[in-house]
Amino acid sequence: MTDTERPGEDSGPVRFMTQHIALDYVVRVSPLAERFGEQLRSGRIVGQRCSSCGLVYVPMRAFCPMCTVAMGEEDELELADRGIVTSFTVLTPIQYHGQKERDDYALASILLEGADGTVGQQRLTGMPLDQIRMGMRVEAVWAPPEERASAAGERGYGFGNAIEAWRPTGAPDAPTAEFAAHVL
Amino acid sequence: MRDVAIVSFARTRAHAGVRETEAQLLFPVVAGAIEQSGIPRKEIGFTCSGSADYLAGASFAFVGNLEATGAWPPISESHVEMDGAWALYEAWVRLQHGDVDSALVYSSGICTRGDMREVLCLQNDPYYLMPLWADHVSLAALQARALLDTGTVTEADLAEVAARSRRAAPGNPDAQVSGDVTAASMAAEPYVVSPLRTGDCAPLADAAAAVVLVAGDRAREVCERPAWIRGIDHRIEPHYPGLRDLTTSESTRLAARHAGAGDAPVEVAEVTAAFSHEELILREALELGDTVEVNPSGGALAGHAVMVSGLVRIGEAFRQIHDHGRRRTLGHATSGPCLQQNLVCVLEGDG
Amino acid sequence: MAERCAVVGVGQTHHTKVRDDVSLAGLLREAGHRALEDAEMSWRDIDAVVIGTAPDSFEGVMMPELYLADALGAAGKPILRVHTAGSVGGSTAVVASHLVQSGVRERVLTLAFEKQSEGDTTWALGGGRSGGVGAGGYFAPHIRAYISRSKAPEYVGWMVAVKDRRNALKNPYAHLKLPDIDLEMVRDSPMVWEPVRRLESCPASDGACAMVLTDEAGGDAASKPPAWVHGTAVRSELGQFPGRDPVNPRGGRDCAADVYRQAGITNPIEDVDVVECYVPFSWYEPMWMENLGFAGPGEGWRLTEDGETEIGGTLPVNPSGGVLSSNPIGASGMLRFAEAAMQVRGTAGEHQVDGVRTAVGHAYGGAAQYFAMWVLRDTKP
Amino acid sequence: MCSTAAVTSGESTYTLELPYRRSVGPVVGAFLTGLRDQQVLGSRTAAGRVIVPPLEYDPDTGDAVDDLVGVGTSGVVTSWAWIDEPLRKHPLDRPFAWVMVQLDGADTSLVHALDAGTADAVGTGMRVRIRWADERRGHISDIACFEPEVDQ
Repeated sequence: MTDTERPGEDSGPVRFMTQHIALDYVVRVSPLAERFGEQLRSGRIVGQRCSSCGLVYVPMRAFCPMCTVAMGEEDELELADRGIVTSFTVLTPIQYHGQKERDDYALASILLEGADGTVGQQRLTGMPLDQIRMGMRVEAVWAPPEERASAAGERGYGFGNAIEAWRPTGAPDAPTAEFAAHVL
Repeated sequence: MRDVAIVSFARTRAHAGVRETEAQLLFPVVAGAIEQSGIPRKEIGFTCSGSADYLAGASFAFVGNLEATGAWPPISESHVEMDGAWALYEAWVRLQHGDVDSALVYSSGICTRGDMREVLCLQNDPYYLMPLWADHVSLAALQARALLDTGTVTEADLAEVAARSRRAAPGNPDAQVSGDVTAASMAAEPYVVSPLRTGDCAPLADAAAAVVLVAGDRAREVCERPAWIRGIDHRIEPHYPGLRDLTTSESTRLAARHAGAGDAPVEVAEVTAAFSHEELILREALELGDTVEVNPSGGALAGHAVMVSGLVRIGEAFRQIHDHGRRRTLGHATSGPCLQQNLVCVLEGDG
Repeated sequence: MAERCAVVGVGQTHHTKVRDDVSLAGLLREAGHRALEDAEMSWRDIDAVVIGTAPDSFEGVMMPELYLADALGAAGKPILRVHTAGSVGGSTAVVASHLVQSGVRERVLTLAFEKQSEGDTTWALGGGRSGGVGAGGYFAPHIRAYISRSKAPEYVGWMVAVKDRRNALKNPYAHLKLPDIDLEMVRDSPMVWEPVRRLESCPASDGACAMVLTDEAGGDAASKPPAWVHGTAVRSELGQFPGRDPVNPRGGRDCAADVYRQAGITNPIEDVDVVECYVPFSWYEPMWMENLGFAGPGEGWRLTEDGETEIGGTLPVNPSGGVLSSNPIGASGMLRFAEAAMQVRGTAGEHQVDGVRTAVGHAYGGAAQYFAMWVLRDTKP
Repeated sequence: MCSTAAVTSGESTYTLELPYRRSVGPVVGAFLTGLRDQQVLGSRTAAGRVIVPPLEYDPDTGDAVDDLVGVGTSGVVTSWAWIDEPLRKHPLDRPFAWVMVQLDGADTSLVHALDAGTADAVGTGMRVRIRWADERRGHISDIACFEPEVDQ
């Protein structure tokens, strides 16, 4: 199917019609995401500790969804740009309309040092795909400061384009007990 | 039917250009409705929400909104891709079972991120209407013209509705637009799509709203003046506008009858009219006499939050009973092009 | 609860990659018509319609209940549209059953559909952006965690894939028909989202499913045996929070506990005769066996390995061929619920399990965070 | 496909762009095929009501309908709405009227655009006819628009 395909057929009974729907949306970055993004641009990963349950969230959220307690600047803390691969997958990208990925690549859930929840869908680099392990210790590969442009969301996959990928630190793998409860 | 009452209502102010996420918009509203209800959050037996993915332009947009409820431990919950008024209906049905006594209903929409005159075209049938990009204002204008052609309504009547909605709104701090405007000034405004002028078309707003429903005696225990749902019903009509008599609203009439709206006089009706002429059609279909106060909140014409307005109308009808001591009020919600689908909820206070 | 609820009609379309012969309305009407025919009713006999489908962007029709209202005979009637992500087909049926059990409606038609071929679901899920990982890419890390945790042998995933495709050969409506399916074929299929291979994952299908639900009087009057609803439950949990266990999510456990309590099920593996559960990737069979209480933690895969989940085993799972064989996303959950009804009513044809008295239908969605279940029996509650 | 451009601080726009290929089924298909051949088909319900554009069901009852009948290519305006400034996706790029047209032989109205120059030239009850697109391929836009039936 291409953008230029004609809507219908020239002869015989009409069986299909094509429609190209394009809708414009304004993306407004929330004040919280903007703060988080600013910190990322300066090379810092900031999380928040819920004053009620004590859990540390990253990226930042406006409130602890478990306690439904608001979190603010007073709850912020800086986190290391190192962590543990708690689980991962190697993808063979499906060549759907608009897909730009061509080669296999790895996505991991990463538990940052000092955080209680993982950050999902993080790219891994600097190692053969068949040598990725659960428990592997990794560190952030930061994009050059001038390229840390797009804003991070407060949900989901978090770091915008400030962190390109994560590479192994070479330190011994973490024991399973350290991360088994953190698939997410 | 089991007696079920609205015991609390919270909403954001209607305004355009919200920067927060929907979950952030919802968080204080949900918390407010729960706190006001006196029911501890963890005791709420059922939760139901209404929203639409296409407002946000993202699939599964509603999933993130769950955060505002604090869904841990896991909750018994459902979601309708409809205005929150229909979420309230589903929750009311759920409370009829008797095994749970309270329900949270919430709704959110940030419609100003997209162009609703394009986005809402996707509600039209995909073969005949959607490819023409017949936008919702244009379709509403076709309905308005059909109404004017009956000779029972004039453009001046439309202007009067537009002006009255804005004049009513100063009493409502949550309204988006308000002011001491006259029908003459409304009638002098330019057409958006003739015969609808600027003032005849509701300004679009971002908003969130929440209510808590409680069944039986518990409602009286937690709330000084609960608003009992005496009847609630909704009906739909064939989709394509050319199939319908656009000068009336048969589905509203049916929903009102099944909700028992005519069993006793209502004092106040909050109806979802996003265009002036819709209020006139709805007044007739709901058989609202001249003594009925319509949209004291300013209605949707003072700020229309797509996917939220219907629940807000029911919430405002609740306020009339809870805050203002009214005896019997009515809330109305609508969905689809030219008032295709309509819901009527009749509320009553004690004594 | 005020009223008993009976399933008196079940219908579905043939599920396939592209149903290029029907409109959206035509697809739904085909399933609806079959359900009504099964119930010996017409569109006019129905009081209310409840419809479910996954994201509107899959077909590019916003709130399609509006366009579909008159196609479903709903003019002048109430119609509700449910959306709870992948579990939607199940939760839609639950809402329909509630309309009956509450005493609000007597005869409800419920339908769910997806016409995946109309658009591009991976693209739509990715929000129209490059780099969308699809559902497989999202769930693969969870599956890896399960395998690591349970120490299950790799071939268990292949076994599920083979079993469900063999079952599908007995189901005239199933999409994937792989007569030569065996462990080697699955093993040799390409790895897509490691550790998930192509043949361990579901197809993309066009299809619809419908059911007619009635009150007790309707069930008593039905000329074919009804399936009686003994319990329904839904649960939702946050998609992401510290310490969340998506491998064995609490929402699923709570949902199962709730529905079993309603149905008086105390020992699921003994008390349940057949399960239709939502297995879009083969490893979800053992994962859900544990989550739904049919096996202890880390033990679910042994049911598969021992052949207990095959037709003829202790607990046949997905005799229809399941989601692994047909996946019209929005309808996939309702198909599980409908297949449970067919098993109880004895109308499942070649994939009928002998002597079914109690059946469970299950669906899940989102980040394994939305759950819907029901329990049906051949006798009244 | 997805463009992201900075607008102001904290704001950007993106375009959700999705292609669809819809199978139209026998009744919608017959209608679209008819348009390609400059014919308009309606569906006749058991009650004798002729629906244009046609549906594969009776909208009032849900009963299946497969009786297709030809209707006229001219008809009467049953409602209209004037657009002074067309939106970018509207069918005409100059001022036009949205119209509901009950084609001769039909019992319902078709929604489309009317090219009439000025609002003064439009009124309920006026007769209009289809202006066919030069290039037709089985699509609702094979009707380019309606035009007043008087010879201009």
